Amino acid sequence: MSFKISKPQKEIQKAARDFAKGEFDKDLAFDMERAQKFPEDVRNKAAGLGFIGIHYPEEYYGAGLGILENVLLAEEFCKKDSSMGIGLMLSGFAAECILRFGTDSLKDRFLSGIASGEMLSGEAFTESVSGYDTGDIKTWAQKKEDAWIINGQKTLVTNGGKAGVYCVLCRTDPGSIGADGISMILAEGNSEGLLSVNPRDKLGMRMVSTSDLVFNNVKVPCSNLVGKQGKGVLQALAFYDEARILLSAMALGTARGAFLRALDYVRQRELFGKKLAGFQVTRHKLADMAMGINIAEHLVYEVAADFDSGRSDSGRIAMAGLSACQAAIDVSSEAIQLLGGYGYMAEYELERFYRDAKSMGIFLGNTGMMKDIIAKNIIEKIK
Amino acid sequence: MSFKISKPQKEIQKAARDFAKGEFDKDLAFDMERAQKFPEDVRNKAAGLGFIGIHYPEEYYGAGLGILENVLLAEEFCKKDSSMGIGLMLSGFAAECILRFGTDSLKDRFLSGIASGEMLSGEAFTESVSGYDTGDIKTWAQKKEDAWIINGQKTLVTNGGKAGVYCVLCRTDPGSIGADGISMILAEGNSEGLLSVNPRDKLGMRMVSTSDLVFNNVKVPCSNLVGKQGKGVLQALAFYDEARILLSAMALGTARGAFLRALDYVRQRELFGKKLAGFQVTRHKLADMAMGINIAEHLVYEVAADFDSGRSDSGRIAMAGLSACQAAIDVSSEAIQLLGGYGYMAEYELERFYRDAKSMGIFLGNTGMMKDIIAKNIIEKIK
Amino acid sequence: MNILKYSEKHSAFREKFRAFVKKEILPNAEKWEQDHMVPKQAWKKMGQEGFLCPCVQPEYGGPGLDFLYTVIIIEEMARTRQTGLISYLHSDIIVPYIESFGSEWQKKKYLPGCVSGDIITAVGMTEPGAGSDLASISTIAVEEEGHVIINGSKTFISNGINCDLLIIAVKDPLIENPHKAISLYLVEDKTPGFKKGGKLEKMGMHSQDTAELFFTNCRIPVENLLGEKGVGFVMLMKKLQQERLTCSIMALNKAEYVLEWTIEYCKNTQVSGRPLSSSQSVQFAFAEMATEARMSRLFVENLIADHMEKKDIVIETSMAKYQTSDMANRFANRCLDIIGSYAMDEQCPLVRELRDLKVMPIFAGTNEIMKGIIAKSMKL
Amino acid sequence: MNILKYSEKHSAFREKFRAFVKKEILPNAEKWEQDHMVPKQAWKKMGQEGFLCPCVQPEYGGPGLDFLYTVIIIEEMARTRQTGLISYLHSDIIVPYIESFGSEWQKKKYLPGCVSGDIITAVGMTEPGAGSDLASISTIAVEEEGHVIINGSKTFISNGINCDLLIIAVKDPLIENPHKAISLYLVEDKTPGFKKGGKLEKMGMHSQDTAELFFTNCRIPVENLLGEKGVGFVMLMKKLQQERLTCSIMALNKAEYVLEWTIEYCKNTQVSGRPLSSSQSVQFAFAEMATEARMSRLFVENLIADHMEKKDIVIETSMAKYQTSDMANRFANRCLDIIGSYAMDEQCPLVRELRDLKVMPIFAGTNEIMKGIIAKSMKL
Repeated sequence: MSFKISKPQKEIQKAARDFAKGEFDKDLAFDMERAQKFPEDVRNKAAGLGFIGIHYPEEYYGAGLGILENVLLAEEFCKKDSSMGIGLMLSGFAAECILRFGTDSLKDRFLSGIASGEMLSGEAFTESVSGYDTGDIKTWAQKKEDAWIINGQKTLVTNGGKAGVYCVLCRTDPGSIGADGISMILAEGNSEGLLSVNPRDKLGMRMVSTSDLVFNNVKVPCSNLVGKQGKGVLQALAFYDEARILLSAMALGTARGAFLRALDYVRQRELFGKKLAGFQVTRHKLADMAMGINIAEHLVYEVAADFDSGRSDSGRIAMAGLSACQAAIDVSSEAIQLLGGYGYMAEYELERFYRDAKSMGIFLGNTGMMKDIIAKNIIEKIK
Repeated sequence: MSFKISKPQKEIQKAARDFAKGEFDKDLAFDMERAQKFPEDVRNKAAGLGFIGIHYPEEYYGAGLGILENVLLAEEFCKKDSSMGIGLMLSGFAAECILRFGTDSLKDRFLSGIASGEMLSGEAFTESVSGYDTGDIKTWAQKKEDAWIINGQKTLVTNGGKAGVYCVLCRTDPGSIGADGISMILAEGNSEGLLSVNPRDKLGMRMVSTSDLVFNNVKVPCSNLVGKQGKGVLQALAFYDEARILLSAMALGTARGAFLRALDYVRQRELFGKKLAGFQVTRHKLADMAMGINIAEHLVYEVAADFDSGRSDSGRIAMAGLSACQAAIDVSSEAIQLLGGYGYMAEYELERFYRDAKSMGIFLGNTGMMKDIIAKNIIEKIK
Repeated sequence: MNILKYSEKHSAFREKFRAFVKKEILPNAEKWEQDHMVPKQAWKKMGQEGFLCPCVQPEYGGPGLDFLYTVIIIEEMARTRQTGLISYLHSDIIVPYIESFGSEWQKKKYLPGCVSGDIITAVGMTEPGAGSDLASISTIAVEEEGHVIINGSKTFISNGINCDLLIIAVKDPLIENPHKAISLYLVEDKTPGFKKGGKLEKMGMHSQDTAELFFTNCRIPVENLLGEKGVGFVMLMKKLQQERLTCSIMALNKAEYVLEWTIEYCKNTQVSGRPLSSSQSVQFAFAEMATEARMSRLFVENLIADHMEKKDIVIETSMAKYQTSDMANRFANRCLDIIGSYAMDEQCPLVRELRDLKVMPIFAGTNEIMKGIIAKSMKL
Repeated sequence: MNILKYSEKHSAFREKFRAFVKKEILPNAEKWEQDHMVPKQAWKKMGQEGFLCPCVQPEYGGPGLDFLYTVIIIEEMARTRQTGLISYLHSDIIVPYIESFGSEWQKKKYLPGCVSGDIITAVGMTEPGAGSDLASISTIAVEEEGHVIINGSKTFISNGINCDLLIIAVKDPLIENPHKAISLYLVEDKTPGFKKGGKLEKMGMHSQDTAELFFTNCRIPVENLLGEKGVGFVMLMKKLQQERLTCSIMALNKAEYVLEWTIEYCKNTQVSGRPLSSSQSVQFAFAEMATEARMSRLFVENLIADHMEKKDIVIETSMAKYQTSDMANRFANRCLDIIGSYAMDEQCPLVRELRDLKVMPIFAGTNEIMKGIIAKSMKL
């Protein structure tokens, strides 16, 4: 078996590699990452070449391909530069909610803009510091004639303050508690009464903005409802699964990028008159790193291909996410150690890969949450 | 992608499962394992059903199938009973040397006998306590007319004292040192001058015998040379790769068997008025166990399928071996802990799975050796 | 800095015990392992030479020594390749119940025998349905005309076959609150209605006679009540500190033994003309294990000192019990991996250690129970 | 058992230093982090209040206190959310070279300024081509007419910008044996030919001014030779014990701080109406980390006591350096994972700790060097 990507997939991979090589400038990345900005011309070029929304249908400027192709892009981009790759791949964060559950009209209005690089999207889901508590939602949307009036406050919104459209979880059934009675409604970034506050200074993933959003009588058309009324949490959970696949691929690419940099270094650097790569302990570290990457690769590609075949298993996705994020953290951490003092210096990029890796591990949902998901699946499924 | 086995493969898997269910009696396994014996009638039945040498050509009583099919058998058998599975799957240990490098006449003489359950085979390679030092060989074979005269001593021979044929590494070039000048020659178990000594009392894998062999002017026909003269070590290394795939599958099955037993227990057992499976820490342990198994499955199936496609990569095989053996050790160890006092009792089988798992980890070649192999492959291959 | 202040007398005692081990234990260890039993005679010899119950006071026939003598015996016992002559269970875990909570009559009757080795003790807590959760035991005791009638069964009882005297935890079926329903009683061997089951087949600790015990209308005199009625839980709680500490001392010394043996083996075993210990990864493994063992020893010794000063270190001993037993198992696994093929062979001393050590994170309160206790103390 | 015997004077000193931290350091920490620099004034305040070089003898302007005062300062400094005012590097790693090996003239000239904060010190060992392998440095010093001419460069120098006085390791190009070719010299700031490079951009320790230093025909008087010529290696070796110990104290306290902060956060942060700390897996994580931190503290405190008794514990401090710095990094990673999304935010104190701690397994000899040293001592 051995996962063999097809020829067209290989071409996509190569195109991504070439693009990253040509456009991801190390100094630019360094400056932008510190400034917590993404170079918009890189995004525009990427969009022009079709690298954003490759999994959207062609009528919305996508390429009609699968998550697996998107995974290959994410991996290549993050391998070259974790921060740039993350920034680019999260351009259309949460737009999959529209893709999977939205009406054609919503798809046409928003997916096209995202794929063409004109707008970003983000999720306005959580109201809790934990980042993942979708049940405990107080933001609510009241139906008045042809519009929803949204009031409330969201926290930790990806692309917060930058996105053209947010996918908002709102309580639409006033009497409901918990996950029931919550719906997903789109709000455009420039809506009146919508304010981005408290932009975060982050550990990693710094080319993507994160902020809170305040909704003060934000009025959006009724047609902005995504999917079914009252099913917002279920849709959000399905989206998390899909998002975790992409995140795993970004982490996998980050791990690979860190590994190659470390490998390059230990082959050249000498210690006590011997190449670092000649020490058994160094070699065993390389073996561990390579094995972590190999494992993550298998798990990530599998869940991506499964998703494309209409099979999606939250437990396996959580395993892929855990293994890829752990590989990214471990490999970049060990790479820093192998480079010694240089590893700690920003110039050698690895400290940035490590910060990005650790941030992705948190963004994915922490280890405890992932293990809860895995265990739930096991105990429910295995007879 | 997701590794999907074919329908015929599924049938083989099911046949193996049914066979194990019907023949692997728990009490029998307990008694035989203590006595360090394998129930020969089980072997005969297995052979009769074609479960031994499934990867041999049909003309030698095989099924003409691949390693992957053999891997499926190993997994199913060891899942039901690690000790029985190991005993059965190692019936033809090292016969792959004949299969891959031997003449048709040798294949006919020996593979048929192994596949029909009439004889066992074993490797007489190492002379060192480390178990894997194939270069440091002193046993030598001198050509006299139409025969090889073998003198020397081998240690840690699998199926030692029981096998009908041994694959012996001998120095055939008297002036050579190290790995050069060593050839692979078959010696039948009942050869004059061949003595099995020092049978081992082992930690695990106890249904397979292990002993030393003494060669005192053992005379075998010249045609017993396997493969090329002087290429014995290379052939042995290729065999180790193939053997490690099978061993990984046995470990994977052992991990699965331990996992299912633990899952079963924690679903039923109560502690402080609550099912053990309801405690978060238990659930996270199950998640870790399942993830280890999932990882091993991916890596093991891949190297098996790769082998069948004519691609064999020692580094990836070492990774599969490490991950599978580690999964077997960790899962069976944690399973014992979950069962508490019962886990330590022989009756609950898990202590046996754990001993078998740990023994397989050592038999595979220790972690340091596996990492050396992985690192060598990385440093030589990745540009 | 040396935490424990061993005197010359202590050192002399250690030398004497080492000589005893060499003469009386090591030559018999293999046989005991094969027999799945230690003969009672071996216990008696331990007692005759003064190696049982070092802390029992002279008025009850004991030598009245300090806890360091106990430490010395456990440390040396950890290196005897057998676990059946499990003297620390008898001397430092079970007998202290009698000395602390027993009536004068009970102490006079039983302690001298415990010291001399004529009485081997066991403790019956665990039941088929109740391991870590003592509150759920179902062996019951009912008073009837000056006697107590016990019905039920116990399992995983160390010294289960050899025991001459058993401390048993039972429940009063009339009391609802399980924490107030448990009492401890002393049951002598051969009491009618007290039946010993067969030896249980275990992964390791083969020389240890672990058994099930059955009670069918077993009548014992009311005088055999240990301490007060209904305070079984409290008595058990009071003794947990020493139980966990002695287990920690054993596990620590086992871990050290495993590491030391492996280092020696790797120094002296050549492969391709180089000792196994010349490999850098093996050296780092030893450096890491040596560091952990060093820290663990310091921790345990500090607890010994605190325990001797009668400080409340029940949380710290819970930490030590989990850490040492976990470490010992990790060391055994890692060392077996390091040494290569010899690690499959029962001749290799580490193999027996691997089998024996596997139960240490389970017994005397599982390590999960320990972590729960530590967490509870943090008021999370 | 308390290993370290703090007197009331020590406690009063700690209180005084805590007040200083609260008034002079904490309010400025954010600014220093942003500036990638601590103003010299802050060092002077430390000196004026008697918090620099507590162990320097009174005849050289110091307070002549015992090593526990150093411990107190490091412990409190570990909780200041800044690493730029890296006083233990100055007070306990660099200045001791001058006090131990300096000539009377050097000591009189420099030590009072080191104590008062008028002289900030740095040490120049590492070079672009030589990190852990000091023997391969290529900065050379040649004597010429009563002067010494230094050429070469150093990198990763802490206090590289702020330093008023540098101890530099140089090689005599005429001596072949690298172990006999290395000497130490004192170089004052503003010496012609001594140029400071720009601040290096690092992952963390942002308030720390790490820099490259360049020497182009830098002339210093021969009197600036520290100790004897060619014995640089020996002098360095003699000071490694205290260097590793102080690093261990810092790493241990950082680890404890990370754990304590996380426990408090999880107790006080509710998700779905339950505190984060009510999750069993979180509780077990805390129990495990608390156990390791407890053991590590005991180990380090024991080493402090031994160090104060001038025992040779260079191997043990190597163990502690690797264990504490490794532990601190593991804790930071695990705790960030536990707390959830807030862990991505630079406002979360753990984030800075994660970034700052990452260098601890690298500096002062990588942890791999430490393990090599430990292994060597085991004669494998």
